[in-house]
Amino acid sequence: MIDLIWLIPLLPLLGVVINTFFGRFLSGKASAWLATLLVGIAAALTLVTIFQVRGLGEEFGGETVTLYRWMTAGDFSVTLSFLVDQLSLLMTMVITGVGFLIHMYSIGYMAHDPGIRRYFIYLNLFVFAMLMLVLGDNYLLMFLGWEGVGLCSYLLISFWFSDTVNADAGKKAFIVNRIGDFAVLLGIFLTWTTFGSLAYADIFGSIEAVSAGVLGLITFLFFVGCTGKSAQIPLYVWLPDAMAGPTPVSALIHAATMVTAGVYLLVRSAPMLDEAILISNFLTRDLVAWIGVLTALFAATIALTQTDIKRVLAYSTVSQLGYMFLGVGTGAYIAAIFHLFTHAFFKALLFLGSGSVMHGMEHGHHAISHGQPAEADDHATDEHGHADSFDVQDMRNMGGLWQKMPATAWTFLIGGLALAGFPLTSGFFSKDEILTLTQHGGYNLLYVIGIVTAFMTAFYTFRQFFMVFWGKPRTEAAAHAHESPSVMTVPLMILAAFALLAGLIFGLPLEDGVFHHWLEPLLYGLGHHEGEGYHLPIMASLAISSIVAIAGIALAYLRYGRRPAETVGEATAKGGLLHALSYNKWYVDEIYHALIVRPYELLAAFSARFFDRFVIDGAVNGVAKLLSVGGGGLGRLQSGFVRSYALGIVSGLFIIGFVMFLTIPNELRNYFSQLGTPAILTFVVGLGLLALILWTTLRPRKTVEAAADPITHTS
Amino acid sequence: MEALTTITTTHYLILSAILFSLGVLGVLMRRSAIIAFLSIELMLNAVNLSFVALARDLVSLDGQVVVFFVMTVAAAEVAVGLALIVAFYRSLGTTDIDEAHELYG
Amino acid sequence: MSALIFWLLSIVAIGAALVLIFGRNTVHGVLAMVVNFAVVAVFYLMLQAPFIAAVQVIVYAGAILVLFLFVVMLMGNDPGPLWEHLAVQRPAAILLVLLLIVALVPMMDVRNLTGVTATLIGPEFSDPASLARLLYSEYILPVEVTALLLLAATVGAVVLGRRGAYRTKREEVLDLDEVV
Amino acid sequence: MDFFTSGFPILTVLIFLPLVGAIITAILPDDMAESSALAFTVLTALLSLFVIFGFDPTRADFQFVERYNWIDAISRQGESLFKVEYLLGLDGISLWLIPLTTLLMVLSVWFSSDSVTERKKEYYAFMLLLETGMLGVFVALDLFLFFIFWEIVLIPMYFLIGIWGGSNRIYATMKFVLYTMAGSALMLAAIMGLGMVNLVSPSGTGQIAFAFDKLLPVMQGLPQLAPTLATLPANAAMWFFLAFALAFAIKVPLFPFHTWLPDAHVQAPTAGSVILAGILLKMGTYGYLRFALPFFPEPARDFAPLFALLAIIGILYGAWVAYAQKDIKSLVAYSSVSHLGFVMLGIFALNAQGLSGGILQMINHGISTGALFLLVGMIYERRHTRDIDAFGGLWKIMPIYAAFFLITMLASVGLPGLNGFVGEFLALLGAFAANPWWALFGTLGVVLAATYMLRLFNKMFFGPVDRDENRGLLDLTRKEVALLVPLVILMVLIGFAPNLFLDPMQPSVNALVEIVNGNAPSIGMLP
Repeated sequence: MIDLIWLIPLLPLLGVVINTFFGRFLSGKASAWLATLLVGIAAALTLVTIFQVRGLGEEFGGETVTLYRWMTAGDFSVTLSFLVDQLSLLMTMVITGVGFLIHMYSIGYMAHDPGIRRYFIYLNLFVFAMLMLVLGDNYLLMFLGWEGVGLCSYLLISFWFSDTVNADAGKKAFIVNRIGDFAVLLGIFLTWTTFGSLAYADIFGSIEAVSAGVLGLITFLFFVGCTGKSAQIPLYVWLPDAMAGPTPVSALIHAATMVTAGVYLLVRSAPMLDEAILISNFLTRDLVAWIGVLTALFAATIALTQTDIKRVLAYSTVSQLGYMFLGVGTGAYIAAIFHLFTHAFFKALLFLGSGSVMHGMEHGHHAISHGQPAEADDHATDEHGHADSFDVQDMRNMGGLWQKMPATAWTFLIGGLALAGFPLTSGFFSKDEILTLTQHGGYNLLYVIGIVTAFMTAFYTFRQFFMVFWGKPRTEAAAHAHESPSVMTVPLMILAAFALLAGLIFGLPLEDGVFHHWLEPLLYGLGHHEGEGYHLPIMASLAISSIVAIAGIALAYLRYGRRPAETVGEATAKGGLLHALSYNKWYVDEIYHALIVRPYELLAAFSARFFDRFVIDGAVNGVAKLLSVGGGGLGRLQSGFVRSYALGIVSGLFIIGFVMFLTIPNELRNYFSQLGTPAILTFVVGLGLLALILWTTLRPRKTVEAAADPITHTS
Repeated sequence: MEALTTITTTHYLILSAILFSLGVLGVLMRRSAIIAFLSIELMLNAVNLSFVALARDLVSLDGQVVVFFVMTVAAAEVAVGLALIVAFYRSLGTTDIDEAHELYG
Repeated sequence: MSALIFWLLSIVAIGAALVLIFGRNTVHGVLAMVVNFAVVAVFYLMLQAPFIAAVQVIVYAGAILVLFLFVVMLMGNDPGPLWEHLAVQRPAAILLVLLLIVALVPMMDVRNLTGVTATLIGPEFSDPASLARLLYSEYILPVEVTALLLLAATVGAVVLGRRGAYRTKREEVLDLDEVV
Repeated sequence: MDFFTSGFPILTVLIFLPLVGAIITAILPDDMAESSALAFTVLTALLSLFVIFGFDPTRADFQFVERYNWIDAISRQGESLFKVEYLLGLDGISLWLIPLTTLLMVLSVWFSSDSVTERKKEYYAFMLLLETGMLGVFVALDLFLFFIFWEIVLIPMYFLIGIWGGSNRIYATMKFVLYTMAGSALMLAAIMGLGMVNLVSPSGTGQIAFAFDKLLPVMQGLPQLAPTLATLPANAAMWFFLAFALAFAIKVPLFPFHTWLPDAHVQAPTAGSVILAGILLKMGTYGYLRFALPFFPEPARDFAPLFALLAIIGILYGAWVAYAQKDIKSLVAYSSVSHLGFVMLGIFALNAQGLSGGILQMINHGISTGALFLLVGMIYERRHTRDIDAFGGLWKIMPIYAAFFLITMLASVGLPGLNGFVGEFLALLGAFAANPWWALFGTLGVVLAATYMLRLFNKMFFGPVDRDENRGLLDLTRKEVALLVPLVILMVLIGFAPNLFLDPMQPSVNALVEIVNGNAPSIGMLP
């Protein structure tokens, strides 16, 4: 199956082509099922390939399947070829696996939306681009996927484009991603100029020959790209706004797959990352670790006070990605990938859960406002831009949904536990492994920050859980909400099973479970090194993580669970400065707008309106005007008076005489100079010039007043 | 003192230079067409004088031949010139050259 | 003796030229030119160019100036307003001519021009016969051309002089049918 | 393929077929004009296909060469003093410009069949004459002949914009023609200069000649020869280079000389804009590749940083000025300034990747901007306005139009997988190899490109349908779809299989790189 690897990305592409060109002949539902089926087959193929590779045992180092020569110019050459190895297969499994579940869930979720075919075309295109990203065997093919997913996230975020808020959110996502891609592009250029090739095999084969500084620069550029794609500190601003897209999109793209592309890129370039030194002793990996942990902390603080159900999860994703980068930064590559793996499942679960909650709330809302059962109307206006501005996503309007939507509630609880890192859940194992390895690597400060963030994660997760499911419904809509159809709850259950058991199946025994053996051959000997200083025993760090998680849940219960707020007003937290800061996302968006967007628009307006038109164009038109004015001026020189022309002729005589005198060869000159004493000649020269000045300045103006009319002699 | 008594070619040349310059002055200053035309004749004459002086000086008749041609040309010129002046007069009613200044700009 | 004549006559010549330039009356100007041409004729004689002197007197003084007189008679003597509206003309002209004199005179030293010192030559130098022989041997082409030129000039003068060939602007404006 | 070795003058026929077409169209009655013009353009397009298939991608020298004496002044002693040759030839660099020209001509003639109503005959006659001029520029190898075609192109363009243009067309067309003429006047002087140098130079052919192969060896020796000659200034090569460079810079347009482009585009009729952006701008960059670089390698290397800087300014400046535009066409015009900035950056990287990227980007820009102008023309036919704010929510009303606009926009923004990316990537890669800072700022242009294109797309296609004039718009007709499909196919084809286009270029590009680096061309350029 390995050499048929190209089938896997081809299937979603096939879906796109069929639905685009022959979509008219299929009903909305049919094209949806077609798209889901194709991704399902791709998932199955991946599974088969994985087992085949496991069969080959440890020494399977990855195989390249080349299709054709993509781009050659001079000595630069790149082929369109796929790399089949443990890492790429794992990522493919995540993409196609989670992707399949989300496709199925979307059939139910988007059932009533008229643009359903367009939605599934984009979703398939996204899966295709993501597969190209992970399966590509060189950085350029990876980049093709990298920008492809950027495009799909733009299209999907602004899916309900009739509302400008969504369109702008999509545009913001695309442009911020593009800034990241700018850095990746530069990284690719630098890679090619240093290594002479872009294929991973060639590059990682000749790492030693290259100086650590250059490697540092390459990895730094790639990391800047990753902060764009995986929403880390400087370039994370697009992810929270990306919630404007349909919820399954948020689940698939902004939780499970696309945002993990950054982590994949760094882990893929692990050989480079290990040797990369930024400045003297500050490694690129240190930068990655610090940015990761700071992002985790920062995003967690914002998530604490958000009221929109999806924004909490968005900031939680940014935070969990921070953990993954922390893992990469401290060299715990396998742990980071493991966390990526588990996070994909439980975060997708939480997003789909919240989607199901919103779905229920809508039906509840419709039930009361129109008095008749919720008929299929345009989904677009439902979820956003409500005519009567009832925000289905606002947790303050929810409450007590436990009884109304038991299945969603239970799966949401499991997802929450995993996210919070409740002992034995998948999140617990993966997050704890990163924290322990961080501590073992000697990064104690990072460990402490990590633990604090874990506590906050547990708190806001269960704050969300209690606000949504606990207590009594705070609004009529919540009272009338009811469970989503099975096509949506079944994927929830599957994901919930994964969220619970993934840790146990793959994680145990710690650090050499199934997962680690799978990735070992690829990442062998890379990354993790035992830092000096005190090493927490494994069991101790496990205990600390559990305590922190449970404490967070308990605090959330105390605050939100025991006496759940009865009314919406009560639910809106009244907080001081800190609360305002957190709720308004530390005003980062406003700062970016003021520092970057506004000056750029002013510059654009200035150069377009003023500089281009008056300065450059002005210069061009100025030259034209100059010529016409000059012509006019010279014209006036012809005064019409014959005698002034005669005067001109005589003074011209002197000027020419003077010029000839200057230019005649010297032996003739001294011949002439004998004629008259030199004094006379200089006198002549002087007067000649005077004549010129006299003639041109004082030439007769045309105003000949009071001259009698020559013919009739009358004035 | 000897320059005063023996007249050399240079004297004639200087005289012709002076006459020539006066001719130029006449052309530049006077507004009457006839006077200007006469000044031109004067200038031509001055040149003839210098030709003859140099012809004598270089003992070659070519100078005089040239003068002969200059004279014929001058005659032709006067004929046409005067006809023009008459036409000018008939057209503009005056011989003042400054009146004809429509051709400007 | 001849030096005295030269100085006297040159003063007369220059005086006549000045009369022409600064005289108010056109007729006085023409008469002054007659005197000037006569003096120059004498100079030609002194320079042993008798034929040229004769031609000068007959052609220049006789024909051309008489023609001028006719024209002056025809047009009457209207000096017109002496007031000079071309402000710059008069001073500039005087200045330039002074400049011209100052520039030309020092250059007229014949020794430098011809590189040969002036020598007096014998009377037979320029009798009309030798001049005619030269004229019709070497310069035959120019002679023919000037003949043609003279023909053209006469035809030109006749055409320009004809009356009524065109209605001058003056006639249109005053609607004169009878030409002045 | 004996057809080509049989000496059939394919290039001559290719150039003058449109001319014949122009004459016939002018003769035929008005209503026949459009069909005859279409027939001739399609015929020329087919002929250009012959050229592509007959082209041998392995040879670096010129192919399909035709060489006849045109002006030959023989002195009494029998040796020719002044010789202008009718010299045509095609190599890797100019290969793809031919089909691009003929394709865009077919599309623009077909498009204007319903948008141009009055004075049809003249319109199509001028279009065909324009095609002759353009094709001539790309195949002429004698400087004199090149200059003639270079000027011929201006005349029809002047009338096309002048008669069928928008409201302020006289100013725009006057500015366009005079601006280009000013530049080419300098070039004419330089051409004459080169002719003289050929006369004087020992390695020349002792006559005033302008043929490419005669001048090339002379140019190699010029920097050493110039100081020895009294008549030429010591750095004559530099001055000649600058004269050529200025004429081409105005045409490209390079940064400071670009102000004529937006005016010309806004006032030009749709078909005129397609040709103006698609092909006329490429004459400038082609000029650098064919004449400025090979003839003056040393000055080219010395001035490469300056031109790279101007290119980068062009990229960034074009981008943010485009961001602030209100009229779609001027936005696309400034985007052309930005895109051609990439081409120039690629060219003046002076290495194989940069040059290949630059040449490919010329083709890509022709395709994507040609498509963009067709799209703008289509919406203009419906709404008769180009003001961006007049549109909103078009996706819901004209989904097919929106889909085509989306693909074209993505191609011009340089999304990997479409044509724009390949050209820009190679150009920037070459620039990076030449000087990393160039590539740094050049790549910034890629980000800015996204800003103005997305702003345009979101404003036109997303958002609520707030204006009722937009409500009634009907989607693309079959003809309009047929117009855009070939371009979209090319976009995807170049995106995924650029080697089809890159491989034939390589030998000529390598030869050019060799010459520019100062060593004489290893192969004889012309038979």
